Amino acid sequence: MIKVQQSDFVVADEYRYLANDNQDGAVVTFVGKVRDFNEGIDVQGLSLEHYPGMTEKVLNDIEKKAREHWPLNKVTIIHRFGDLTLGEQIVFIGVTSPHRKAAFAACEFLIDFLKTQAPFWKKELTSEGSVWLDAKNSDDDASQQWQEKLND
Amino acid sequence: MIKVQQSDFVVADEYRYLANDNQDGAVVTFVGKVRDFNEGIDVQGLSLEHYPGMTEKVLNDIEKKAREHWPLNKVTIIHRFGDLTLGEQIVFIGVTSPHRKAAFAACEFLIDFLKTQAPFWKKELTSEGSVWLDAKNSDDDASQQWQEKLND
Amino acid sequence: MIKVLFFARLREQLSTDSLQIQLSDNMTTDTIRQQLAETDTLWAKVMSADNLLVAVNQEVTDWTQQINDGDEVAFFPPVTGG
Amino acid sequence: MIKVLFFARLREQLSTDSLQIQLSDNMTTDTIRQQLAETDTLWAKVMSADNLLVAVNQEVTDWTQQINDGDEVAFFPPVTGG
Repeated sequence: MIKVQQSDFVVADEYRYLANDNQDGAVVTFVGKVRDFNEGIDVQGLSLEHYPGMTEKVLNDIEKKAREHWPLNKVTIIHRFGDLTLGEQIVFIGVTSPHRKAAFAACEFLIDFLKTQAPFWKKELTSEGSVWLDAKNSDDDASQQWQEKLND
Repeated sequence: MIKVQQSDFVVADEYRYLANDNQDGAVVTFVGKVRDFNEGIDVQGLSLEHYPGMTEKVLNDIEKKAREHWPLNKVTIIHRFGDLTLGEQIVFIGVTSPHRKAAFAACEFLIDFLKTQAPFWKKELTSEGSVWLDAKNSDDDASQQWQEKLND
Repeated sequence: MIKVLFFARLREQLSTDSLQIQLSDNMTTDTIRQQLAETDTLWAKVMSADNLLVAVNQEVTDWTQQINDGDEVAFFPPVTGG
Repeated sequence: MIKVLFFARLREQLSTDSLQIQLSDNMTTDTIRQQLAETDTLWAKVMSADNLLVAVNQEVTDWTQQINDGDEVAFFPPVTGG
């Protein structure tokens, strides 16, 4: 299930949906939140822009790719856009599988690929004004490592 | 926070506690559940025995070890004992960190080590009677791989 | 007609979120980039950014892709979601 | 006195969850194992299992550990929680 929305999500509801099947031994979830600092600068909030249409397409592609590599049952990806304040939830990734290794790997794969491929852009509201974030090399490295690992 | 208990846990409550700090950018959780099959045999439920006192000690040690390797803020480990039916929650691991890589790695490390070091024993109630589970080589491998990775 | 979209830092720098251009012969993603760069010095600077990305019909592509009438072409900086 | 505990499959096979034994000179985890194995053929079989684990005072240890008076010694199979 893929949702791109302005409104907040409720982890309890998402978990209830994910944890509903007796075939699954493992439920792994990741939540990304607005953090109070980034590279040493105070953050007061975020403004998140995205490319409607393309975003959903890319997230669907990433989910499909994960399902090719691991035996997954349920997959939920939720990403918010618009203005978010400190501590707010930005993104939810939830994965279920009969096997815990698969659930962990797929959940991490999904967020790593989302970070480098889904058309979202963050603008941080800091004490020094609002600034568009630069892409991080560490994020590129993370998705590069998956490419190498999965092509082995 | 470490809890060893007979009663069920509520993921929503655990998440609320974990997600409360603005310094954290990442919340990763794992839930292990009673699955409807294991090695090809129908499972109707589980009976979980543990070694009171030693269990808490080992879980504390594992948490301490995780904190030595990754910058973690909150860590929650909950493991149930007693009789559990199909689909019930067995174990909860929740980890928060400023960094998502650390949160993922620590969460997986904690469940991998719990599986090979915490004194819990599962007896499966199957259509062919009740059977004590044998330890899995794959679990030993998983914790062995961490030892090698972290000693590098 | 080709619909051209701009996102994030680009959209702000150019004060433009979308525009329409005419299809020309043998048009590629690079042709459009160069054509837009000729607008003025601001556009020249923004459209020559090293890390500029381009998507055609909502799929990221390279600078050699052929453009067809009705295509949607989007320019944007590296993504930073999640 | 030494408190000896048995868990899971062992506890069931031996129909015993705990017992007390007297400390003897130079007693180790292995001494206790051998002493218990002498009880009868059932105990001999159970206490000679290849994968038998032992903990002293709630810490897993090997078969050479010295035992002191008041120690808690536990025998159990490989763990299978999580």
